[in-house]
Amino acid sequence: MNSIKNTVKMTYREAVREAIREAMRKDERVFLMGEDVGRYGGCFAVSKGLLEEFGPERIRDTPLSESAFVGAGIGAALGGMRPIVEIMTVNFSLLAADQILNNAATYLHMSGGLFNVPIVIRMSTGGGKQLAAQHSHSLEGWYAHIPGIKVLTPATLEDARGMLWTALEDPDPVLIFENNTLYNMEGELPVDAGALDIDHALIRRTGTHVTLITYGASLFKSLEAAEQLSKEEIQAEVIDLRTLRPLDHDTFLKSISKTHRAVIVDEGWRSGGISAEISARIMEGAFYDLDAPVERICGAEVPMPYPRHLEEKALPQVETIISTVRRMVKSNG
Amino acid sequence: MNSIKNTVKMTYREAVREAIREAMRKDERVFLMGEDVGRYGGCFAVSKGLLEEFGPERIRDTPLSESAFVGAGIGAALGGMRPIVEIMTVNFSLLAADQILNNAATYLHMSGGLFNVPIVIRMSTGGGKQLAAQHSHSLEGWYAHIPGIKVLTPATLEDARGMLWTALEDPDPVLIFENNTLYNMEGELPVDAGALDIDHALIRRTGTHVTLITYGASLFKSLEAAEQLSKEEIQAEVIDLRTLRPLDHDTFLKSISKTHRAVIVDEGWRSGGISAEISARIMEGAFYDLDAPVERICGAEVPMPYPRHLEEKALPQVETIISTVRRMVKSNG
Amino acid sequence: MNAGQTPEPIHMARERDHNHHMLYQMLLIRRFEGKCAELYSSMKIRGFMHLYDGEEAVAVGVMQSLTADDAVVATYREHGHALARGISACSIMAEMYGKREGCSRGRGGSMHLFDDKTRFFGGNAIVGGGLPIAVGLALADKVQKRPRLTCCFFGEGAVAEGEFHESMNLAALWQLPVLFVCENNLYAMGTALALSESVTDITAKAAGYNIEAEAVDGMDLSAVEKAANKAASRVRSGKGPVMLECRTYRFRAHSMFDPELYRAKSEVEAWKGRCPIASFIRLLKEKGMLTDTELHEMEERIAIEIDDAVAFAEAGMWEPVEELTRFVYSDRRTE
Amino acid sequence: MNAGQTPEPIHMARERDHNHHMLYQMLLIRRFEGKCAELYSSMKIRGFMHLYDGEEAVAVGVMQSLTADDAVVATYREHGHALARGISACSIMAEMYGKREGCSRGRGGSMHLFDDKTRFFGGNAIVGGGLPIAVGLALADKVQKRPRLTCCFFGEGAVAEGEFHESMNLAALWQLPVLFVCENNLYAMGTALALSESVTDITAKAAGYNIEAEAVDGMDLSAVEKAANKAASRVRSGKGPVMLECRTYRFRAHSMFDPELYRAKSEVEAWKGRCPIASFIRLLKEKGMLTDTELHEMEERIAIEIDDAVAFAEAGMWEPVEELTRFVYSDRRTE
Ligand SMILES: Cc1ncc(C[n+]2csc(CCOP(=O)(O)OP(=O)(O)O)c2C)c(N)n1
Ligand SMILES: Cc1ncc(C[n+]2csc(CCOP(=O)(O)OP(=O)(O)O)c2C)c(N)n1
Ligand SMILES: [Mg+2]
Ligand SMILES: [Mg+2]
Repeated sequence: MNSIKNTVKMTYREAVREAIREAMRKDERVFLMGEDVGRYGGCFAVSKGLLEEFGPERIRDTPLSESAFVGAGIGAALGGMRPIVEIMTVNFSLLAADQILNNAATYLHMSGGLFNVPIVIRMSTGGGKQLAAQHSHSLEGWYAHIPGIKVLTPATLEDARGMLWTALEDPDPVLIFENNTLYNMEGELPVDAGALDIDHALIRRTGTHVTLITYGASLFKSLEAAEQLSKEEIQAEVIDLRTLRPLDHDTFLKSISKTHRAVIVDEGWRSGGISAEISARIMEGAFYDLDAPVERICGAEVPMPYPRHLEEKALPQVETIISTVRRMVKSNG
Repeated sequence: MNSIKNTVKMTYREAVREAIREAMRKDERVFLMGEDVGRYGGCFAVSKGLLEEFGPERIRDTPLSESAFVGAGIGAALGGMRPIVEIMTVNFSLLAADQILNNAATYLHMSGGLFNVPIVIRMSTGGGKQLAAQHSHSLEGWYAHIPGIKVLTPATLEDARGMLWTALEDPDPVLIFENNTLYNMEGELPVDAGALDIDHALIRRTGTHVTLITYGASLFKSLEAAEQLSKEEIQAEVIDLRTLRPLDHDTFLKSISKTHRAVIVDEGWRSGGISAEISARIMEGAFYDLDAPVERICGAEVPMPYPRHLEEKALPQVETIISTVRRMVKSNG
Repeated sequence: MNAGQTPEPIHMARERDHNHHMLYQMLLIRRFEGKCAELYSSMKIRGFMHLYDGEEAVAVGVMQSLTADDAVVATYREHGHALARGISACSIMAEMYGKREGCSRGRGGSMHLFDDKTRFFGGNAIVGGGLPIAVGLALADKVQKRPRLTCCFFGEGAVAEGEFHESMNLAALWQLPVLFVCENNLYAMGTALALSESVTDITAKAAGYNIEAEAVDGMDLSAVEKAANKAASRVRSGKGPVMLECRTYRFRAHSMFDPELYRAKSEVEAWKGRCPIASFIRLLKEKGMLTDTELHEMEERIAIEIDDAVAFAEAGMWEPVEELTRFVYSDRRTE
Repeated sequence: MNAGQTPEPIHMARERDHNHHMLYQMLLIRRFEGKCAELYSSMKIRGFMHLYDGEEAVAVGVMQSLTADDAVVATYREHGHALARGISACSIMAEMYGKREGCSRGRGGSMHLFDDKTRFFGGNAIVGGGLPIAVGLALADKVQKRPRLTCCFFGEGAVAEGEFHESMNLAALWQLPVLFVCENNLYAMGTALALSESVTDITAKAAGYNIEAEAVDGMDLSAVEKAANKAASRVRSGKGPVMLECRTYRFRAHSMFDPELYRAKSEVEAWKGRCPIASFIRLLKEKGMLTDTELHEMEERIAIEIDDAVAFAEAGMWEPVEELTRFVYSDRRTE
C-alpha cells in the first residue's frame, strides 16, 4: 500500500525518537532529561543515539531523583527552557506526584497568570509485559483528574510522532503516556510527518451499531474486535481519545447520537478511572440517545500479578470486547 | 433532645481524639505518628493532650519526611504494630504517594497473601478555609481509584468517633479523610459511642423525589438543601457514602429505584472524581430506573484560589443543589 | 545637619544610605507584619499566614547580594522576602486581601506571592517544594549561559524532606548557580530541630554533597550581608552552589493558629533581646550613622507606606466570579 | 581423608563447615542465576529480571550476621539474598515461573520474592522504596522491645533518592536497629556513580546523619562477613543504625534488556578477575580447607538442587484465573 517513496517504515519507539530529534533540532530550548536517557540509550531505548547527536547537556542523564528532576524540569521551564522530562515507568512518577500536582499544575493559577510552565513529561505506562505490581499500571486516567495539566496518550505512530511538538508548543504542562507494549509496533510514516493537533479525539473506524471509546494500547484491541464483529454484520465505530485531559467529549457524544450504544475500553483500573468520567459525560450529554446503558471494559482492580495468564485476564481482551458488544447489540436491537 | 444524661457534647475534632485515645488504651500496638502530633498538639489540634497521656513513644512527632514516615508506618504494620499515621493535609500526601500506592496497596498482592499491611493513614482534606492552591484539595475520591486500600470519609461525629477503630481492626491499609471544615462542628455523642461499620453507606434523610449522593462536608450542604426543598414539597433522600472504596453502590441504586433521579454532590474536582464513578455505576446498575440523567455538582476544576468569593464559587453550595434538584424534578415529573 | 562640620566623605555617605536602606527594609517588614497580624484579627486577611518578625536580617541581608536578574524562590513565610526583593507593599497587601491588584492577582494570598518583574517565583507552601524549582531555574541559566544565580530560601524543617537531599545533590553534581539559604529558626511548627534531625548542624549536611557551606548569625544584619556577598560571588564564579545557614528565630507563633506549647516564654524573650533591628539601630547610632530624628522620620515614612498599602488593598477590586477558572490553562496557545 | 594424620581440631572443623556452607551458597547463587538466564531465553521466566553474578559475597557475607528473627528487606536484584536467607531454590524458581508454589504464590515474580518464615519482606522494585519499610520494621522491634534487627539492602543508585535521606535520618534520630547495606556496584542501570552523586563516597553520606559507616571490599567474602558481624553487633547494642558499603560489581548486564553501552568490556573483565567465588575457593584451598573433590561434589549437589528447583517449578500449578483479584484485600476481616 505504502509503496509510494515518501513513507518510511519505523517503530513507535523510533517515531517518538524522531519527534524528540526534530524538536531538539528546531528549538535550542528543548532538552531531554531523565534516568538513563543518555549513555544507556533510554530504559526502553527511545533515546538511543540522541546523546551522540546532541551531547550530554541536552540529553541529560539524571540520578535516581524523580521528585527533584521533575521539579528541576518545572524550574527550567520557568527559566525559559522547553524541557522534555522522561520518567521511566508510570509507577515511579508517584515519587514526583507532589511536583506534578502541587507545582506544575498550580503555578499558573496561584501566580495569577504570571508564570506558566511549558514542560513535557513523558513516561511509559501499562501492563502486558509481566512486570508485576510495581511497574505495570495505567495511571494516565488518574492523572487526567488534575486541572492545570494536559494528558496525552498517543496510540499510533502518527501520534507518537506528531503530538510531542504540539505538546512542547503548549504553554502549560503536558504529560505524555506511552504504552510500553506499543514501542515495538511497526508501521509506515510519511517522511514529512509532523506536528498534530492534541485537542481532538479521532474516529479510527466508522460504524453504526455501537461506539467503542478507547485510547492507547486498547485502541488496537478495539479495532481488532470491530474487524471481527463486522463479519457478524455488527459495525462498531472506534474512537481514539488521544488526549484524556481535556477530554474531547463532543466526538464521542456525536458518535453515540448515531449508534445509540457505547462501550468504553480502558486498561486502567475501573473505579474512578477515565472510563468512569466518559460514562458520566455520556450520562450527562447523551442520555436520551442511549438504547442501552454504557458499559465499561477495564483493567481488573488488582495490583498487577506477574504470571502471564493472570495478567492477560487482568487486561481488556478482544474476546471480551466482542462478547460485550454482541450481547449489547443483540439484546435490544 | 439529648437531655438524657448519657450523651456528651463535643466537636468533631474531639470525637476523632476520643477515637484515637480509646484505640490507644485498648491496644498496646496502636500508636500515632506524624508531624507535630505531639508537642504542638496536632496541626488541627486533634491530638492535643495525647502526648501527656501516652508519652512520646506512642504519640510520635516526626520530621518533615512524608515518604519515610508513611513508609515507616507500613513497615511498623508489617512488624506487628497498628500505626495511625497522620498527614497534615491531603496535598502533602503526594510526597508519600509512592509508599501508599506502590507499597501499602500492593504488599499483600505481590507477596501472594503473605504480608498484609494494617495501617491507618489519616489526613485533613477539603477547601473552605482560604488555604489556596497547595492546601485545599479534596483528593479522597482520587485515592479511591487504588485497589488494595480502603478510603473512609467520616462526616458525622458518630463516624469520626466510630470508624477509626474498625479501620484499625481491618487487616488492610485504610485512609481516613477528615474534612477540615468539620473539625469545629459540635454535636452530642452517646457516652458509650463506639466502633461502627465501615462498609456501608447510610441514608441520612429519606425522600421520594430525588436521591442526593454525597459524603464529607457536602453531606451537610445536601441535608440543608433537602430541608429547604421539603418546603417546596420536594422530598430528597440523602445518602452519605461514608466509604469511597469499596463503594457501596447497593444503597444508592436501591434508593434510585424509588426516586428515579439522582444528583451527586462532591467537592472534589469533577473530571475523573468519585462523582464520575458513582454516575457510571448508576448507568450500569439503574439505567432503566432513571427518569432523568444523573447530574453532578462538584468542585470547580481549578487549583483552589485564595479569595473567599472565588473559593465559595469553586465549591458546591446549597443554592446550587436546590436549583439543580428543582430543575430536575420539575422538568420531568 | 552636619552644618559647620567638614563634609562627610562620599563613601561614608554611601554607606550611610545603604545602611538606612537596609534598616528601612527591616523596619518596613516588621511594621508590615504587625499590620498583617492586625488585619488578620479583623478578618481582612484569611487562610494560613506566617509572619517573619525576628528574621528580618536574613531576607534583607541576603537580598543585598542579588542583582535584578537573579531569581528568588521562597516559602510560605515570604512577606519579608517579597518586600526586600522590591515588590511593592501595595501589591503584597492587596494580595493578602485577595484583590486582583495583588501581586498574584489575589489568587495566591499570603503563602503565594509572585512577581515576574523581580523574578520572584513564590511563595511555595509545600515544605521543600521550592528547592527543585530553584535547581531548574539555575539549570536554565547555566545552559543558556546567562550570568545569573537563583537564591532559594527554606526553613531548617525542610532539611528532613527528601527533596532537600535530591536538590542539593543535583545542584552540586551539575555545578549549578544556586544560593541555598537555610533560615534556621530552630523550629518547624512545634518541632525543635533536635527532634527532626539526627545531626543538627545544617552545614554538615552540605559536606555530604561537596557544597561549600557557612553558618552565620542570622540576627546580625551586617554578618548576613557579608556572608551572602561572599557566597553569592562564589556562586557567580561558576563553581556550583553554596549554602548559607542563617541562625535566627521567629518571635511570633508559627502561624495564626499556634498556641505555642512547644517552647518556653523565656526562650522567646531571650531571643527577642537579640532583635536584629534593635541591634542594627544600636550599631548605626554608635557609628554616628543614625539619629533619633532620622529614625523617627523613617518610621513615619514606613507608616505612610503601610497605610498606603492598606488603602490600596481596600480600594482593590475582586476578581469577577466568572473568571474563577481562568489561569488553570494559559490564555494564549503558544509563544 | 586425613587418615594417618592427627585429627583436625573441632574449631577447625567448624570453620571448614562454615566456609563450605558459605561457598555453597555463593556457588548456588551463581549457578542459579545462570539457570535463570537460560530459562529467560527459553521464555520460562518473563518480565524484568536482574541477576546477581559477581555480588554473591555481599548477600552471603552479610546474611551470616543475621539471626532467624531478624528481618530482611531487599531490592529487585534479590535472588541471591533470598537464597542466602534460606528460602528454598524450589520456591524461588517456582516464583520465577509464576507458579502458585512460588514463595509469593507466583504473583510477584523475579522482583518480588517474599517469605514470612525467614522474615523476608521483598523484593521491592521501586528504587529506595524499601528503606522506609525497613525503618518501620525496626521501629516495631524497638518499641516492642524485641532484640532483633532489620537488614536493608539497596544499590548505590538508591542513594540519590529522597527516601534514602529521609530513612537514614529517621533511623538515626530514633536510634533504630537497622543495618543498612549499600551494594555499591558502581552503576545504576547505565549511570555511573560519578554521574549520579556529587560525592561518590557513600560512607560520607552517613556522616551527615551521625551513622557509623564502613566500606568493605564486597568481592572478599571474609571481609564482608567480618564487617557485617561487627556492624550487626553494634546495631544490636542499641546504639542505632549502621551502614555498610560493600564495593562490588555486577558481571552481567543490568537486566535482560541491557545492551551495556555504558561500560567498557575491559572494565568488566578486570572485575571478573576479582570474582568473589574464585578468590574464596583459592583462599580455602590455600588454607587446606577445600579439595577439588569437595568442590566437585559441591557443584554436583548444587546442580541437583537447581535441577530439583526447575522440576519443582515445572510441575507447579497455575493460580486459577478465577482467583485473579484475590489478595487485593485480605481474606480474613480482623485478627
Ligand atoms: C510537605 C509539607 N509538610 C508539612 C507542611 C506543614 N507545614 C507548614 S510550615 C511547617 C514547618 C516548616 O518549618 P521550617 O521549614 O523550619 O520553616 P519555618 O516555618 O520555621 O520558617 C510545616 C510542618 C507543609 N506545608 N508541607
Ligand atoms: C524509583 C525508581 N526509579 C527508577 C527505577 C528503574 N530502575 C530499576 S533498577 C535501576 C538502577 C538502580 O541502581 P542501583 O540502586 O545501583 O542498584 P543495582 O541495579 O545496581 O543493583 C533503575 C534506574 C525504579 N525501579 N524505581
Ligand atoms: Mg524553622
Ligand atoms: Mg548499582
